[in-house]
Amino acid sequence: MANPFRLPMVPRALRNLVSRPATRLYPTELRPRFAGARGAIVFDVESCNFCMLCARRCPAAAIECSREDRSWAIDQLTCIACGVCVEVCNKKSLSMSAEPGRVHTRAEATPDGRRPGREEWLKPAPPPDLTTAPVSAAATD
Amino acid sequence: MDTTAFLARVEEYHRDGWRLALINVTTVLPAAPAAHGAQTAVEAAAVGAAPLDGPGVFEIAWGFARGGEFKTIREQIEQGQSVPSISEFFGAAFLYENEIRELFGINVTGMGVDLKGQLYKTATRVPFSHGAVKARLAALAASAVKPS
Amino acid sequence: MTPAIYALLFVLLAPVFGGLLAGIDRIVSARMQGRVGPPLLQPFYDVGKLLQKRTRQINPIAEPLLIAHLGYMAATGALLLGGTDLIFTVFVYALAALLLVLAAGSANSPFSFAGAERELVVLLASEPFFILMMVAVCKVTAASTFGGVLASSQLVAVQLPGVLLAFVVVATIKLRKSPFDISISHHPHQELVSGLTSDMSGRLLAYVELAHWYESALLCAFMVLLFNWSVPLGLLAFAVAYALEVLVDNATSRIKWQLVLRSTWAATLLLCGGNLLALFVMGR
Amino acid sequence: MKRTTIPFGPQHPVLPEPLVLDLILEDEKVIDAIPTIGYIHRGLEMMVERVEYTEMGFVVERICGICSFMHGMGYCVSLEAIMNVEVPERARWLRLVWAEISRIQSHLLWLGLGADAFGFENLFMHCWRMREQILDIFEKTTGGRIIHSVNRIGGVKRDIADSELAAILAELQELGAAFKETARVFGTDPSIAHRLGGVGVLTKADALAVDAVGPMVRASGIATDTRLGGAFMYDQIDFEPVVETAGDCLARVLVRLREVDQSIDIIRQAIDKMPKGEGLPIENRPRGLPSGEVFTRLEQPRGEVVYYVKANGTKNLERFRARTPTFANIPAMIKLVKGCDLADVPNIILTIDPCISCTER
Repeated sequence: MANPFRLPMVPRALRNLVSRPATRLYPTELRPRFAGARGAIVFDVESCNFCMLCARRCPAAAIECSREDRSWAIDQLTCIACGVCVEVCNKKSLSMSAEPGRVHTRAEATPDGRRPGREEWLKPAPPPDLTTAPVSAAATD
Repeated sequence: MDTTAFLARVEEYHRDGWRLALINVTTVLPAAPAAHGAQTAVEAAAVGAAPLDGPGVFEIAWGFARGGEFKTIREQIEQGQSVPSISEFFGAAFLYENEIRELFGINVTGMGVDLKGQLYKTATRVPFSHGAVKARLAALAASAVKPS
Repeated sequence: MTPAIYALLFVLLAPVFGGLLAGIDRIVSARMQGRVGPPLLQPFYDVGKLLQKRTRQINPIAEPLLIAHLGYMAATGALLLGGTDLIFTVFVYALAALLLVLAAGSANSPFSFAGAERELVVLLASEPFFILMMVAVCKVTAASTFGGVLASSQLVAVQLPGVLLAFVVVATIKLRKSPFDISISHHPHQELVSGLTSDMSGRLLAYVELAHWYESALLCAFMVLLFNWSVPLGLLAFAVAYALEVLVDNATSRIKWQLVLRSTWAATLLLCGGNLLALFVMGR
Repeated sequence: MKRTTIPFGPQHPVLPEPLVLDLILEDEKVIDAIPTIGYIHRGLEMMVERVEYTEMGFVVERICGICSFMHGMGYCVSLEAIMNVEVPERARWLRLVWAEISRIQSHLLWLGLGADAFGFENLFMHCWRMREQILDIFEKTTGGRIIHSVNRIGGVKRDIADSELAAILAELQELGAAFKETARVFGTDPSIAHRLGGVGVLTKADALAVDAVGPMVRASGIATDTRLGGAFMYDQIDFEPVVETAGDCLARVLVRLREVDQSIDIIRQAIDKMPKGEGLPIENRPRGLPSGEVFTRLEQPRGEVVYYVKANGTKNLERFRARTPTFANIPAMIKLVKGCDLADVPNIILTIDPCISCTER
């Protein structure tokens, strides 16, 4: 055995003792996220045309989209934030936020079996096109 | 397969300083699913392409590496046939051989270390035997929506 | 004040002392590692939480054994300060430690059992020293009780520098510090999971922790024996020794039991024995 | 003598990895070890049936959280070979840089875990503290700390600006200087020498006989390194594989210590040789569907990984398989564990740097 009294970690330990700790008191003290970090998927229902490309290409099958119902849903706990959906979206309805998504807990699960972290949108059908609709119908509105 | 010729080739690799990189098994699908107009194996099963009809065939590839080079010895065997162990030449072969026996049901004769079926803990016994794969594809086909 | 009051004070205050010491230890250790560390009172929160938790017992005999372990550990300190013979106190101390081994061995689990076996090894490593130390202290002060040693005109540490050094080495075992923390360590990341306490949960673990606090206070009292002229001086010496232990804990890995035995016996024989021999030769 | 069977894993605090080993003991001596695979099997390889080949890379990356970059890269490289895609040069250099950064990350993580296994908490904290800086570099450049998702068939998704590359290099070199102190602790601390020196010796002959890979064989005096094959721009890098001869646990630690320095040097050379400038192409996306098969080999931090990819002209691959370095090192591990002390088992197992997520996919 080498000299048992030569402990190379001692200087480092003593230096640490008098310098500032490297950790922070998470979660009360947070580090700012870097720009371009992949946090969580943000969806804008207004611009979506329900082409379903995102749902089809999602490797985690986290997105559900229906053209008929004009509905869009994401399971944030299944989402792997790979960014494929953001890339394939033609309407730019999807974007990646640098901030991580909310923390979801099992307590959010509702008795109807909805998973925590599931976010849903429904877009009402557009109003009838006024240029082709009968004038009287528009007037009564 | 010709066992003697195979072992002679393996011995040659061993002598020439090659290292066993892996033993890889693939199920040989007699008909490519694409031939049935299906895009995926699941779709193929759904349209009844049944790629696993007939005797199950496996392709076994013994992969050897030396520096940046990589070579394989390939053999096709039918389900139920045996292959000889190469652990005499390559010590690590026993792990791959136990693996292919437990997962694909390929008999390996003369294994260096026989783990007696304890290497993998699987829900289905021999999960990649032709019977098991066929049953899985049939189940998938039953649950899949048939393409219009 | 009578010795009985000292004994009572030990039983009441030693856990506070031991808990605070553990709190300071955790903060200092964290800082040495570059971490912020927990609040000072964290050990008390931990024990409070353990007491509230559901306790699962592998073997129902463990609980009475651990209560006895806690009781004997408190009794050791009480007997020491209460004026009992020093060597007798050391035997009670060994009994307390043995009860923990029995409790760990009672759980039919390989980790716990191996931990118990290793604890026997460290007992074997430390007990000869404590007996020798008390013999030495009794010899130089010509007294056999705590009060008697404190009243002696001889400063023990000056007479027994070798014993003092060996004490610092052996106390590493008792304080569960690296490199000698083979049977149980403060954080459960070792080859034996958590060693001795692997199969203890809830209030059982709280008993072990409380007993450890008593043990820390007891070791402090031993240090006071060595610096018998002044109690504050003894406390200061203990603080210095403890700081050294924390530093070494943060600068070494855990060694194997064979080396634990060899190094502690070497310390006992060379430092402690050599010291006694020197005294003998010099004819005191 | 009494024989006991100790279940080592799947949940053993000393190993964050759910390795399953049944250790047969006589007192504290190990006489046999029986491995079991499958505790955390997730069926990632079979996902080729559902996930299209274009997105499968993101699944492959998730085989493991430590070598995730290399897994993603291995997948993309395999598909590029099948589809005959010419990857732009800058993208190939960027991949090399990220691959080496992840090697540093992996080694720092491992060194910390190793320190923790032999009870050196402070050293563990230090290694992980440095690793945190590496993770920050990853988050800055790829958007993810662990799972990077920058590889795509035909190139990479993100470029790193030249100024940022220089900053990264400066940061890495600073880290390398600070790492010297930590490396000295590993190399000279007497208690570490006691725990690791002479423990679990894999002789050169044994290392060859059990076909071990990566730092495991390099610590036994064999200079093999898949990077020497020259693929993925390594032919333009000047480096020698790190070799130690003792073959014990300490030698395996020393190999990884030196590989950290080596990787920093490789990154320096890569940044030096990379074509510079704004807007250089980093992607050449393939058209059509893949058809064919390929074996791809890469040098991961833990050793050589082999991928087998078979495509049949559809959107979904027919077979994807990864033979991970840990799998290749299991025979060596079993060989070493037999006959050692129980106290040495964690160190021996850890020094092969087991990754069970990789092995069980």
